[in-house]
Amino acid sequence: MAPETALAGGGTTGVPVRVDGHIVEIVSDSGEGAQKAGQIFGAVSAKMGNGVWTVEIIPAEIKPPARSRAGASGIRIRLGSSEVTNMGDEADLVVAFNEQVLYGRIEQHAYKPGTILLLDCKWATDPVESVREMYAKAIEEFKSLGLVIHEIPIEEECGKITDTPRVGKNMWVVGLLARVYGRELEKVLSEVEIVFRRKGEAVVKKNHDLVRAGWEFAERELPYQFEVPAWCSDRPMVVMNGNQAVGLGVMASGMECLAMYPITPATSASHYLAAAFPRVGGFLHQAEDEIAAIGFAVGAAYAGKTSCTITSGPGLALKTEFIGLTVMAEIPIVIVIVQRGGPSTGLPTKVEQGELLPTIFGAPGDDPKIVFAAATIEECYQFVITARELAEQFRGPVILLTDANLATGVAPFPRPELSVESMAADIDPSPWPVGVPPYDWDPDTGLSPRPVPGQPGGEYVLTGLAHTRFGKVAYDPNANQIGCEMRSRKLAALRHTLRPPVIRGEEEGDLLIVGWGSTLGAIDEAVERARREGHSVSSVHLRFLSPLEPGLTEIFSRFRQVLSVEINYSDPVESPPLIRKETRRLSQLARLLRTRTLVDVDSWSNVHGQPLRPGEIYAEIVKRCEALREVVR
Amino acid sequence: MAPETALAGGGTTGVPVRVDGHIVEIVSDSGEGAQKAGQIFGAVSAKMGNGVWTVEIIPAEIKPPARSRAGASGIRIRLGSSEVTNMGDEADLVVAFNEQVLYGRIEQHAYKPGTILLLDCKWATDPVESVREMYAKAIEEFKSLGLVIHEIPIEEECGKITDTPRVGKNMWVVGLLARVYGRELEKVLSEVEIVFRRKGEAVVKKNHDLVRAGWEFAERELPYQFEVPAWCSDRPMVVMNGNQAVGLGVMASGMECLAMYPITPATSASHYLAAAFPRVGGFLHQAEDEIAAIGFAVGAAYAGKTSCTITSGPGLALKTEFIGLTVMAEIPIVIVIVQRGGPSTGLPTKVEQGELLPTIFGAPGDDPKIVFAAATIEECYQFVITARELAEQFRGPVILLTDANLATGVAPFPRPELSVESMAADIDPSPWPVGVPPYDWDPDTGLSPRPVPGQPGGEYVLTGLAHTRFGKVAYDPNANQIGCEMRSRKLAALRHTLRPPVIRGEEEGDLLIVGWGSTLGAIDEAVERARREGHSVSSVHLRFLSPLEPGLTEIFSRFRQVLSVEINYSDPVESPPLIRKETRRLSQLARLLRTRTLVDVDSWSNVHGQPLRPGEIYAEIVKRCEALREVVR
Amino acid sequence: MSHHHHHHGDQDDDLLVEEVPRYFTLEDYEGGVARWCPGCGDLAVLTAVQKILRDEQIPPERTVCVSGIGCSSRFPHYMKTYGFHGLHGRALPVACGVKSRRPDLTVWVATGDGDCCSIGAGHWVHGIRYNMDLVIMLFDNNVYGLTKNQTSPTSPIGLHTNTHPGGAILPPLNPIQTTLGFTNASFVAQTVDWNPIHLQATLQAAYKHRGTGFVRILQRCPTYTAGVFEDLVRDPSRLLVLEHEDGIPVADSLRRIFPNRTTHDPSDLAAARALADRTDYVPIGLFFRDEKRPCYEEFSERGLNFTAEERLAALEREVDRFLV
Amino acid sequence: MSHHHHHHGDQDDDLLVEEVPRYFTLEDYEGGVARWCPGCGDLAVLTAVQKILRDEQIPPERTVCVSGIGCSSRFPHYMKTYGFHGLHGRALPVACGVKSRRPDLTVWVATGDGDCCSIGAGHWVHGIRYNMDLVIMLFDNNVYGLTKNQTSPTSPIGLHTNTHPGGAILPPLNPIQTTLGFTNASFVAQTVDWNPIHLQATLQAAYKHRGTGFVRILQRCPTYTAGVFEDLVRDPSRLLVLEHEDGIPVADSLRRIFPNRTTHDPSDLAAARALADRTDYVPIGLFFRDEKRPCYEEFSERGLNFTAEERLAALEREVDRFLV
Ligand SMILES: Cc1ncc(C[n+]2csc(CCOP(=O)(O)OP(=O)(O)O)c2C)c(N)n1
Ligand SMILES: Cc1ncc(C[n+]2csc(CCOP(=O)(O)OP(=O)(O)O)c2C)c(N)n1
Ligand code: SF4
Ligand code: SF4
Ligand SMILES: [Mg+2]
Ligand SMILES: [Mg+2]
Repeated sequence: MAPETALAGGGTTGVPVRVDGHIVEIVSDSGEGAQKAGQIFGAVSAKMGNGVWTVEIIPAEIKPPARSRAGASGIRIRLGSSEVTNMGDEADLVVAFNEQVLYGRIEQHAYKPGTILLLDCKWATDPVESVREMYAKAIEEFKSLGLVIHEIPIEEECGKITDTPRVGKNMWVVGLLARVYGRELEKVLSEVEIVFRRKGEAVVKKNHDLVRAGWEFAERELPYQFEVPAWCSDRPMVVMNGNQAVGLGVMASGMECLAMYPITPATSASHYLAAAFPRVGGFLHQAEDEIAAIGFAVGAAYAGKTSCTITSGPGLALKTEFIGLTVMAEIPIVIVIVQRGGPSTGLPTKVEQGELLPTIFGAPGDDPKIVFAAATIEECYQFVITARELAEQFRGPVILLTDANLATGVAPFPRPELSVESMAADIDPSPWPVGVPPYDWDPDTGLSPRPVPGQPGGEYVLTGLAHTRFGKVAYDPNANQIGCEMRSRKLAALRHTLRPPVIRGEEEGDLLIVGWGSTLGAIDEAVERARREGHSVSSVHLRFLSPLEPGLTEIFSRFRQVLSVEINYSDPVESPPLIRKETRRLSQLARLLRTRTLVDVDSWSNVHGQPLRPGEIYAEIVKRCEALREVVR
Repeated sequence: MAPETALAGGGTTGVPVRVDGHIVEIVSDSGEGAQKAGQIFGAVSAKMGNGVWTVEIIPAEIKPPARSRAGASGIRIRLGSSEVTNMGDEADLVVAFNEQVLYGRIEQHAYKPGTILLLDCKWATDPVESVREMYAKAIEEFKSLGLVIHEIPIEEECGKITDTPRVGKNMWVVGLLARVYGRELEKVLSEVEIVFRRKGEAVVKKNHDLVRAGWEFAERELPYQFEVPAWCSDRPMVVMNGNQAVGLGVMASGMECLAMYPITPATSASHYLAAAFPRVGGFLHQAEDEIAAIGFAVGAAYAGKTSCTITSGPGLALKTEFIGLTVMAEIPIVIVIVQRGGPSTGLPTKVEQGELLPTIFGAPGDDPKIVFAAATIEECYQFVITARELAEQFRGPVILLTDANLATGVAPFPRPELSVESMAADIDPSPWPVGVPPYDWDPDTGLSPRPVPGQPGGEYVLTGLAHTRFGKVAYDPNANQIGCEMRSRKLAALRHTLRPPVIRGEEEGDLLIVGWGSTLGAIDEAVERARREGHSVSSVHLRFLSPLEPGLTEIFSRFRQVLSVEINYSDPVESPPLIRKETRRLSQLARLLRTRTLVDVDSWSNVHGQPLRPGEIYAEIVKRCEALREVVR
Repeated sequence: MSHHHHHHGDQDDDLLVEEVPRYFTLEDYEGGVARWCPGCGDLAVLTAVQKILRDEQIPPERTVCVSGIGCSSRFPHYMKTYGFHGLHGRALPVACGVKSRRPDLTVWVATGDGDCCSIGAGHWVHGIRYNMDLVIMLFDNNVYGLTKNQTSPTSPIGLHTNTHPGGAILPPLNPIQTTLGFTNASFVAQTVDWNPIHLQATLQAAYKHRGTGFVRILQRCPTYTAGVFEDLVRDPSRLLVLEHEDGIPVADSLRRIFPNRTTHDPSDLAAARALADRTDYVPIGLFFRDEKRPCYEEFSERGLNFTAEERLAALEREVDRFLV
Repeated sequence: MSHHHHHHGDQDDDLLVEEVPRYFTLEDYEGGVARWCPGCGDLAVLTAVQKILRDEQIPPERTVCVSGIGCSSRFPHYMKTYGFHGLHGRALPVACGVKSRRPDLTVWVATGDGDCCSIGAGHWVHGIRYNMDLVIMLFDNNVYGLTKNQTSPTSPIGLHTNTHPGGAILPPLNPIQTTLGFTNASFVAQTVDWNPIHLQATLQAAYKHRGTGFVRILQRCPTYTAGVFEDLVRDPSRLLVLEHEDGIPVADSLRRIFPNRTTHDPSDLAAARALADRTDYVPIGLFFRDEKRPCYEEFSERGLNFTAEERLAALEREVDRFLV
């Protein structure tokens, strides 16, 4: 617990405590502006060269009652002196506008002994007795959990500057945090100005005053100061969440049409595009349902440029039939799945990696299709561009998997370079070469060029029925076999261009962790930590899942145990009488890897709906590495 | 080629040639009654104690033009002196009303050198010259293929009895075949009577005359007679196709509602039920689409007895979301999938086993559900009853897989014993026990009793959201984990009650064939033949696919090679440069078995849309067994 | 929905057996605390339905609330009856399935303008055509609430939403006119969440109707569409109350509130369609009713009264048809 | 569907570049031999469309026929244009997608009574509302043909089918009335496959209409519903021909055949609805048209004229919004 004590005690000396990372939370009732405060604080920190990951804390209801246990609304900001790739473990410092909302966070293990809690003490003197009692009770309970509590008069202090302190206190907190973490006041003020400029001079001034007041209060009253050394990146950086990155990628890929139907957590990407897409000459189509959404995108793609649709689990289920058509008829389309908790409606706002097997095996018959997953927010942007290119090159659907963790996480990455090259080419109106059939399959790769309406001589009928290379309905038994072979070969062709995954850590050893998607940051952090402590563990993180990246069998053979770490369901190892090791139902990637490699890949996963934390992965690694050592002795 | 010569030559001696099986085809333009003739001939043969399998030959269009190559309409009747479980290899004897329709059959390898062809010679003297030429040309081509052709004046002969010979000739053929295969004339006449009774005396008489004329013609003109010894089964037998068997099973299971949307090849089951269901007090609901169909069935099941829905590939895709709900909310429902050629609209009237992985992995998130497959027409009946019982016992969806081969194949099986016990119990209106939650999961098995509307005190809200045992929406991270575990345990509980599959052949050896579904008959026949010739091959045929039957790893370990034989896609072994052994895309069961057993299960499959033939499986077995022997030497 | 089915077949009679006579109070229908936003119109509908059940003394275990997904579809969770909170857009097929073999159950469907008119539109067309004996409550707040402010088919042109920040672009779908166009529609009414009396009277009439009672409820969503009904709430004269002896009873208290009323004979379909097109006023009340329309139960209920033995005997005959 | 979009934006102009002036004959639109049953009404529609394209000299490569699944949905295969034979019930979303960024293309939708009115009903409601510039040809044979004789929503009560051997039980859905009830409907007409002149005239008018031209075609299926239109074919006086200067032109030859005609102003929606409800006669002609309805292209086409450079410049600005 070294770091904790450092924090708890350390600050008191007055000198800033140097830490290579810190996790801050602002927690409040909904509508108190905690999120805006956190974003400003995060942005400034990013500007000052820190690695940053912010994630919003969203209540289950749209407007939960004030001071309710499950009603926590707020934000977590994780700062680091190197790139920050995940939301981390327990928080180090928390600012809370009331005590009740903290209960929900505590249930989710967001805090630890030593976590500093800066709590508005106004409730101690609330006119309503029951409120005063609840407050006192909570203080006791929090103390007993080891939280280091500092009661501070947040609204009271703000009241000195504004007559609507409830609205203003979030900016006051920005000032307070800016001081505690030694942010440059100027940078903070200019960031605040950007946010409020539209609202006019007066508003900006009032908020600047609040920021200053918070800053001064901290200077005056708080013994704490922490220094998170900057991580110098000279390149210009952009900061956004994974859904905005997807939206930006859609535009940068040159696609001009995204058809969707609202669904959490995919929708916010559409919200961004609804506003931005028209400015670059594209448009967002909100369809009557998910089937119509992909149908519309398919029609647009058939008649022109590759188009896109985006959804989450339940929407994916509805698109299944159309996905089969895009495979069969080889229609270039990008399908982004922002995974959420399942099965069924499940946990709409929570994270899961449950759509791996459904996307690969969901559609009836044989549906070879490209499926890959983004592991970082930056990849959410890059991979959409890649997806568009692959969809055209391999003439078919490309499914990009992200999840609620990436969708809501906010982090900086180098400003992307844009180019006309990475954008879809304009539609070619020139005549279609005489004698070339609409599916002129290359026998080795299954690839073929695609005629587009408007091309004289290219007229053909696209059909979901088994068809010949001429697009004609197949009546002889062999035609279907040939079509299936050609579509399957496209995966082999792509696979051929892929490189084996990079191994993080030694090339061989006791334990190999295999992951995919948004867990990258947490897994890397856990593996690093375990390796620093001398455990023989390495990791690989897959991007391409269909086709699978090459070399896995060989890599796996160099480790004594291979463990797939995922956010989806597997029977717990310590299960009741009827579940045996050999019949345990494993996590999704584990099943895929076993089929391919015949290596006894084990899985460690859960469906808590929470992003995996480095700490819990680390603990599992240590447990397993020690067990493996046991065996040796 | 021993049997062929026996046929070709043998008959000429006048004495019936004894064969232990024969394959007969009647091929015609559509609307010439070939199918009715075949059914009567098949029924009589069954009555006389032969094993019989009949399958209709259906053209791609609803009404193809007359005398068109792809327009073959007709029927194949396979007779045996033991139970006949599949449509067999090439035909031994064919009756054709015109020569053009035979081309399509020949393309499908329906005939072999030595196949006897009884062809109406009226076309030789057709007024239209081009017709005469086509006919002459065809005769030459057929001869060169080794067909043993006998031109007979079918319509001319019929013309002697009726002035509408085109309508009557099918019954004439019945008489002809009855004589060739030594059927009892009386049995034939009474069967004909049953069929035409409704149409009155005169019609019956005319058809009887036609039958007799055909019989006499054969006696007079045909050198052939074949004897297929009877296979004595004293039990009363019923004869039907797989879809009728499913429909009968639905009624025998006591389900009272089947909701569907028409789709080939599932629809004929609904056609049967539409007529029969009301007579036993149930009803068929034709919904506006597949989603509404399963939704309706789900509603009926929620409020009462287990209900049923039936569809094929594209419909399955649309039901995916609802299937997820039935898993999540534990709704007892039977889902029958009559598999057809895919992907997408694919080959609507043809067979494939392409829905194995989609049914197991199709729905987003973790969807443990029971999936099993019927291997015979009799099992189509029995397994629906089993499915209904499992759906209630395990409180969830049960998916029964059949396919177009079973759906259209007609064969006799022992008349089933019916009982009230095998029928769903009446709805229980009694009060729900106080204090028992709606999901009172048994921690070991995940099983729980289900409250039904009408039960006082049982009121609960069924939801697709993650929920607690009280059916309340889950807000804490752990509730979802618990729910998933409970649903997963139900599969373990069922698996516990299953027995390892029976091994056909030696307990160990060179090659083990693994199959599932409608290929049972063909595989068994092929394995038998290979074993008789001394090859070291055995087979197992799986019924339960989720959960998988126990003991597989152990069984597989006793064979040098394990080969999955299926009707679905796998990359051919001899594939082009980019496909390597370790990256070949395998057939669906093979992938499932590899994941579970980590045994290097290979696959041999195709997507020709045809039922597998014993002969082609036999050839593959021999090839592999010899290769395995090679290795040894 | 009338109870004309209740004494239908032996099975039902079994189901009707009850030990002691019971009297139900409002509490008997109240489920968990409603978690809608403060001021959400959904709450008024919840209360109205609970009152109707109480007034009609429908046993809670005989009541099934079926919904799709949406804020409004949370409805069943706040009732203490049987409930089915299913899939987005699919409330109607499920409700029809429930009713098909359980005529003794009282079925209420809660659906939103997205749930019913967008993703559920196909089932809407056919649900109306089946005309089964249930009530459809269309909670129309002109927006997607649960997913946080996207355009719905009924969003007015120009409404700023997260999917149309520049304003909704298509003419809003008119649920009343659309339903009147559906074949076999038998009861089409409109009411508002902010007048509890008219709301309850309308739902009560729908409940008593034999067949599908379709009620569009103008429902306030203070969080996302605070504006859309504001003037209607502020100025009751913007509403046009439909009056008729066969229509929704209009209490005197209502007459005092709503100056604009007109007589409309609910059997007059042409007049109903004309009213549905009016843009000057927003008509509330009963647009159309026809008690004589066929109900799908007449088909789906057949055979309910078979005993197990009768089924078995009939089944034996079916099997024999296949004897060789 | 008018060509008001044709000269829209650079991209389109590029697409319009053509080397030499071409003249198109019927053959230029004729695909493989139609494989419909003898006497199937679908063939007449195929011929009518080919003639219209020839008369209008639409380049085959600029024509896209979109369909779902069904006998009628085989339509695209028998044309020598671009075609999309997609999924059952999903022709409209695909057609709208095609049109969204390709206003230069002429889009014809072929759909059946099952395809459009049953599984596709939800898209029907919304396709009409989008009112994009295309023609919807509803091939209504009152049955499911391709799957061999099941009840369709438009099957008359009592029709014996494989799914209702005792006869269809629900009142048949009225596609005209239903479409008239859909918000933003702009062109609704009815014709018959057995009168080539009226058929072609009606489809031609739909084609020229700016927006979605919805045409219900009474289509004979000799194989499964030989009976349903028999008397209409035998006795032309059972039809009521709608006449108006703004309606479907009625050739003198037609006047001689059809004794019963009535003047109907297609701008009169109420009258249109009354006509659609008539049971004494079967009206054919134009029920309703409104050229002023908004079309979704007005939204979906925006930005088509951007050059790659303009896109890139705009994109740079979007990225900069995220700079820290
Ligand atoms: C298949 C599917 N698609 C999308 C969603 C996301 N979703 C939930 S509710 C909803 C719409 C809610 O709007 P409405 O039906 O009007 O109900 P309201 O919330 O306004 O009461 C959507 C799109 C979903 N849950 N399932
Ligand atoms: C998802 C799906 N469900 C069902 C089918 C089977 N199916 C094909 S066509 C059809 C209906 C055909 O009727 P209609 O649309 O009226 O066209 P018609 O054949 O009468 O011209 C059906 C149910 C399918 N192909 N796909
Ligand atoms: S968002 Fe609107 S509809 Fe949903 S609960 Fe809040 S107020 Fe009600
Ligand atoms: S079945 Fe009917 S609709 Fe289909 S092709 Fe034949 S005649 Fe035409
Ligand atoms: Mg709404
Ligand atoms: Mg039809």
